Amino acid sequence: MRELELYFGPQHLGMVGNFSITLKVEGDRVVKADANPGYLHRGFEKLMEQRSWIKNFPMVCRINVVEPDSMELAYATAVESLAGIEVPERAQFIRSIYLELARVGSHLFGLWAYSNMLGFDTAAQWAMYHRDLVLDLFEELTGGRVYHIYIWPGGVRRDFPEGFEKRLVETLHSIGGCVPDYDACFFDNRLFYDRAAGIGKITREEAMEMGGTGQALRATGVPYDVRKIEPYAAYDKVPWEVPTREDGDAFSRIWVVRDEMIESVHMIFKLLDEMPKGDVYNRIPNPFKWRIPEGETYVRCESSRGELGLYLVSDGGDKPYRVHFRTPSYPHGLTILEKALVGESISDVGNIMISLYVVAPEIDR
Amino acid sequence: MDRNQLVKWLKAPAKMGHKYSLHAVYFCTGCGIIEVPPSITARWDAERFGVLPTATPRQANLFLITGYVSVKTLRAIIRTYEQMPEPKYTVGFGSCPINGGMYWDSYNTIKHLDRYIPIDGWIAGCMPRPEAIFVAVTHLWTLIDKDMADGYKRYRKHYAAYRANQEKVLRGLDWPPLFPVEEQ
Amino acid sequence: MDRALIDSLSSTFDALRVEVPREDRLTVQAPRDAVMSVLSFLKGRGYDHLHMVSCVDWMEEGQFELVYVLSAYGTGQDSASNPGEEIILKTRIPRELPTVVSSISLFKNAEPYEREIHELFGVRFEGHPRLTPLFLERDYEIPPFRKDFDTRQYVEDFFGSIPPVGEEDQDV
Amino acid sequence: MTVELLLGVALGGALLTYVLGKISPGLRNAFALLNALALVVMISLLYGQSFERALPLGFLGLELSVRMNMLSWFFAVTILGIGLLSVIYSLVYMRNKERLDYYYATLLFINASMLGTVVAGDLLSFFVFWEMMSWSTYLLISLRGGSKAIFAGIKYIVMSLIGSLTMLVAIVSLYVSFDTLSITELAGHVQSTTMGQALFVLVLFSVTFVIINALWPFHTWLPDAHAEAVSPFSAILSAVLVRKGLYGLYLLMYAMLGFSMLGKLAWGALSYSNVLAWIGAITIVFAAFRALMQNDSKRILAWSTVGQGGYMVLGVSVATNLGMAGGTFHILNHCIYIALLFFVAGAIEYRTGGIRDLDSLGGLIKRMPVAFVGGLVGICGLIGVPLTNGFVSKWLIYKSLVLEGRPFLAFAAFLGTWGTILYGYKFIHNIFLGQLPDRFRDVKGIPFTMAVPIVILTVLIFLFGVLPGIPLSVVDQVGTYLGFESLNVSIWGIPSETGTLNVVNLLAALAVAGFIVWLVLRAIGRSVSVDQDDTYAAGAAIPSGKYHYTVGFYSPLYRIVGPYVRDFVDAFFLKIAGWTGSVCGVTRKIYTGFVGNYVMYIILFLAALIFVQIAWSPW
Amino acid sequence: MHVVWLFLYPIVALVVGVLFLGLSRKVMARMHWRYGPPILQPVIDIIRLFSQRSASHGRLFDLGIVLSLAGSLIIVLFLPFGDVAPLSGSGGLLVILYMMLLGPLGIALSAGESANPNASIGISRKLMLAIGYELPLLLVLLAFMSRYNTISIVEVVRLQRATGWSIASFPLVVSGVAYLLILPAILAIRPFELVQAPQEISSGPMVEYGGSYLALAKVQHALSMFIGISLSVNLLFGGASHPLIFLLKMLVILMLGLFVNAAFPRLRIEQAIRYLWRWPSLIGLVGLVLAVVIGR
Repeated sequence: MRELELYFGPQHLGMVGNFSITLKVEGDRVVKADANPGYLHRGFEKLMEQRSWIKNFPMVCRINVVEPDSMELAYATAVESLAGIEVPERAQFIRSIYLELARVGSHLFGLWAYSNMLGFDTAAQWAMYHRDLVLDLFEELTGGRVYHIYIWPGGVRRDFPEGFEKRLVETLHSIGGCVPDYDACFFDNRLFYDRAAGIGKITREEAMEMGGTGQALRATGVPYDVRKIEPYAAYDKVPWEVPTREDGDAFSRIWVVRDEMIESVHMIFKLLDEMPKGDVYNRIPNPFKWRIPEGETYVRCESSRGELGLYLVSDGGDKPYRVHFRTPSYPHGLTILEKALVGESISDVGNIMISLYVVAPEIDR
Repeated sequence: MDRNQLVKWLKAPAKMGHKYSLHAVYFCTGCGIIEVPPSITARWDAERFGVLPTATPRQANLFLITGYVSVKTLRAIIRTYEQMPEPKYTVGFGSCPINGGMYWDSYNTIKHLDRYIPIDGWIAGCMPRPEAIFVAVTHLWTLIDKDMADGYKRYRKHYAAYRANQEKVLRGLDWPPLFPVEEQ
Repeated sequence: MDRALIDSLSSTFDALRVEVPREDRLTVQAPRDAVMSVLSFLKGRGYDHLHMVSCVDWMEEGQFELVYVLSAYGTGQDSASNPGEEIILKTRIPRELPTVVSSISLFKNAEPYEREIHELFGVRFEGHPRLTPLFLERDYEIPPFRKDFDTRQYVEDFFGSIPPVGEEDQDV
Repeated sequence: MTVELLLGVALGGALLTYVLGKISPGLRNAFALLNALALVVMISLLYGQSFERALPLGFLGLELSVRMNMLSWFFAVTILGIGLLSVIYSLVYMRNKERLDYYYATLLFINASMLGTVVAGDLLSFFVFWEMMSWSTYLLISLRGGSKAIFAGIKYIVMSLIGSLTMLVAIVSLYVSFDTLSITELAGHVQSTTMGQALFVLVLFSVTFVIINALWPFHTWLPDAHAEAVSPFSAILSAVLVRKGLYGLYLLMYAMLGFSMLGKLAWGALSYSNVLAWIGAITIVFAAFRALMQNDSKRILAWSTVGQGGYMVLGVSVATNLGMAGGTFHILNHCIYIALLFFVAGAIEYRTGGIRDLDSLGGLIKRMPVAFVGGLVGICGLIGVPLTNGFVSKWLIYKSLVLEGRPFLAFAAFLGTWGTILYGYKFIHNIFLGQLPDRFRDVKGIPFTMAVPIVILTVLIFLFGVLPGIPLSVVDQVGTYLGFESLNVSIWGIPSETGTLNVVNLLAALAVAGFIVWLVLRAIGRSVSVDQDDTYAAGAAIPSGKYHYTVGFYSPLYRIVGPYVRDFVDAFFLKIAGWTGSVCGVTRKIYTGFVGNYVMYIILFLAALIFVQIAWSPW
Repeated sequence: MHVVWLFLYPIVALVVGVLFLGLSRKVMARMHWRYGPPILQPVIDIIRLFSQRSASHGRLFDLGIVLSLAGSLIIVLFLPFGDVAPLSGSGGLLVILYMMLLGPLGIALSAGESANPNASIGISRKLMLAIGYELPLLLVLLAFMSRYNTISIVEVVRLQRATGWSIASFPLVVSGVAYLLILPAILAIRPFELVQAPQEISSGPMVEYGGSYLALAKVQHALSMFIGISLSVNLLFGGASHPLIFLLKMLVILMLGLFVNAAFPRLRIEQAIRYLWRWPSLIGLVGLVLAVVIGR
């Protein structure tokens, strides 16, 4: 009996991100899966210890390229909580809108990756096109397509430009108008159901045991969302729902993603309606001489892939003493994925990985 | 197709074929990969230029190194590059492979990628926009036209030096040399 | 924060320092030997979500500080725990002989965290099934996340020593 | 040249080999080889002759006779040809093994007895040779020893004995009715017999022949026997011995009963040939899927033998000249490629230290190119790839089935072919292609004497595939002997209105196209040779020795068809055997083996008799 | 004329196949809201591939691909293209069915030699898919053969001139439907594009092909597409008396296939076999029974 070892990634068309899974295979079944991260390890947390508080803002967003904004938020909140800076209410609303927009963009990227994985080019191309429309909004708002560096301690970098709200609503309407098309073509497609239902199934207990959050947990029926349980920014100002599904398989996870996207768009509309006028940032001390009092904090927020946490320690100096991100993909990609892959077919390795929304750079950091 | 093009096609079909059929090996080396999907999909559609991602290095002739290269990735990059059939072109995408970029002081990322594999062109910026990929592609066309995209020849010529650098960083490679290494 | 939890924590364990820095947060400083029992106590009280295991290098004091962040999923019927609260459990271990018992038996997702801390700080976790390298390809003399590892010096020494190749025909 | 001499040489050679072996092994080998060679030469001298002659020795007043005709000659040639190759192959393959005198003698003896069955002119000598063949085969199957081989041997001999007994009953019944056992005479008498007796004889004989031909549901002895026998003998077993069943069917259906009688024995769709055809069809499909599930190189081939038997039966039972030619030609083809494949599997086994598990091999093409070419060509023949011999015979069978309006049978045949493609490729891939494991890096090529039969058979497959006219003319003579219309055969194929076959055109087209493509590849393409380790592994170096997809090669398909293709028949037979065993256990308790007990039984029995006589005085 | 066609026809098939490849890329791009590559892009790709220095894994690696392409080239000669059918006198449907095996067999041998499990998995999928669609396909072909009582495809086409298209004639319409249901599997387009499945097994059998090998494999792919479509035109849609009309019919079928291709993801191999052995086979069986019963 000869053992077969297959490498799924890093150089693999089904691999989104620089990540590798070593599969032990018997027939077309995975017997054992070993996640092999580290292809993107840059020692971020070490590098951040070498840079001053404010210089870390361009750094921190680069941890996760798919959705850099939640990283910015986590760092900004942590710094604010250590330095005791208040954020104006309008800035809170803008942050929420900005984060939800980022969530839509990130989910569209995930949808591209997922449908591309299944060989579903048409839906994939649409999703990527719509994500680009979202990126255009970001570009207008912040000047950057991918990395925005928009959230700032004490608020956001700038207010919405003239007419931005109108264009935002128009763009979201044009994307939302395509939801029936997506449904007809992808989500309600019988073959999508056949490919995804029952695949990579994890039960609620397993998900909780292994630290699952985000869609991985919500697809098992737990309405666990940091935006609800520990609201930050303006998420407690408007009513909204946490979409869940019960089955815990790839199909449920992707449907949760779809529902979340729609919910996000609705939330943006509600936030826009409620948005107060006023300043968008509070002044902070001279950033080049900024020292933050000694202390530690742990903040968390809900990124598009799950719960993002940041443990930040200051020794009273001009640089962080220790930064440690708890990224959602970390348990998903290293613990849950290894479990979920066992016993599945080789065809479904990428399917499961992308349905768990494993993003490699935030694992490696 | 105008007349000039036709003449070029007849004169050097191989060169023209390489120009208009740049198949990039799909390798998400770094965060630059985030701009590759937009550029190959509906908005920008790189297939207009004949640029397509391929599944394996054997089928490709363009290696787009998208972003920072960690030491672990470098091994995979060298392996992938060596498996590509000649002629092959490499383009470094983003600031990080050029000189380390914002990770200039990271202990785990490669600072100058061209010390390990030959690079035919760079796209600077963090993050370069998808248009930059097309600029790079058109620039590569002129380089190919002038026979200046000769990275693979340089690799062959200086293989011993490249291999020495690679082995130094990676503490040995687990495959035999691509070309016979001669004493210099 | 639930008062009863704080009381029962300090009554069950002796050498704990419990602080409430914020209304929804509890910081517990425990000795190394008590970590597992405190963790299992907290898990029994409904704090079943291990956010992360982190490590801070307090070089001047010659100690590593291991940090466990816990909260509740809030799905258990009997638990009064609020998912919005976090408990930060900390323990200090000597820098010279950094060993601690692995918490995998309680929380499965502690496995990669402990692997990472082992790799980046050199802390040994007893009972961990695979303390193999997770991220790094090269091995470094000092684990790179320790404060005495100077990454800028390392970069200058190591990457600076690699010569450019084929400079002479670059300008053709 | 006479048949008596032929038989005498064959039988005497077998005995003499044994004796010579006691003197010197080299002498024995040389003599065995010479004997086999001499037999081949003698049988080729007998080509085209047709006679029947009584033997000088009688038995219980019955006249024994031998005969020679096209049918006998056709079968005799396959027997002796494969016998010769098998002896050549054995010279190295069996070296350093034990009990070689016994092996060679039995091998030649089996050949002689098989020859006897096909040249026997009466049913008695047919039966005697048949029994000789069965018993000596049993001896050779169990030659290796070990529980598996013994079990396989017993399985074979039990089924074979059942077959012999039914045949004996049929023979006795015929003798009682017609007072003769000569086949030619019987053929005349049978036409006048009652339907009942004809059916009785037909069914009894068929059971025998179906068992030895390993058709479903009597196939169960074959996979075990073929897998456990030594490879040169597996080749004989699979190539010629099994086909004695078809010889019997030919004899029975066409030489003895004839069309008119067969026609009378039909009730609507339930005719003898229909039933036989459906048995063949079931055998094809079932065996194809069973073979697909196997992981042992020889077991795959054994199951393919079962399946190919189905094709022959299909061809024979269609009873047109086309189908008949297809079936008969397929016997020849099958005997060529299956012997080749068993030789190849044996060579692999020989060089790798007895490994037959397809999950553990790989990459041997680099070490054993001759075996690879042989294996590939053999598998192509088995599948029936155009330009190999299997294609022509299968084409004939399909065509006759389609044109005779039996599309469902044709469907089964086609489906079996696709199953054959799957397991054939698995055989090639898992043994020869893929990554060469480290422990086989130093494996040597095939020894010369083992390569000779492989090369000869490989060449024959191509020769008969490209110029099917050569063997088809012989096959056609067999057909005409059995009373079929002569087939329109040209050297390159079969011209006809309803669909022609022209293999030479095919060959020419393929050769020209291949040459042009090859030229293009050579002239325009440039390539560098790379090592097997330099292959894509997602950007990593390949895991040494762990990079070959062998285990569960068709596992998705196994999961789908697996539950349906379990060998129910085998399980059923084994259960019966188990019951019989327990019944025998009870008997053994009674028959303890002590003389005292037997004496007591006899006394008790006599006492009972006396008591009955005294009490009721019935006699 | 006959001899000229003997050499011209494969070239025509090759050109048409490659153009179809380019056309399908363009059409697919338009369905994706993209501009799409030039129609001649496959030609450019092939020229590029031929000028690359490819890696060869041994003699069988070369011979397999040559066998595959040569096999595909000569099947074309057996298929009527309009009125042209140079070699159809040397064998009929049965020969075509068997020759269609040479293409995959060649690729299988060549890819197997490359010692890459991805390739092997691809091949095993290919063969399993083949046995998946062969089952209904055989039922369909046998229905045709029984109905027209011939195994010559030229006869089938000729008889359709008299009776109308098979797909429009009564008992064969059932078989025709079954055939159309399995056509995507024969053409290896989505949802049955699981042999190459680049996202799963890195393009399967093609994984080690580069340079001229990949070029030949692409040409072979184009040819097999031509063969699949041309077979269906001949069997179902009455062939054609003029090559141009024949091409037009092929184009229509290609477009139909592309719509299916754009609308579905790829199936797992197990699901594909289950699908193929369920409805298409059942319909094919009904069609065969009808053809046998009514044909009498």
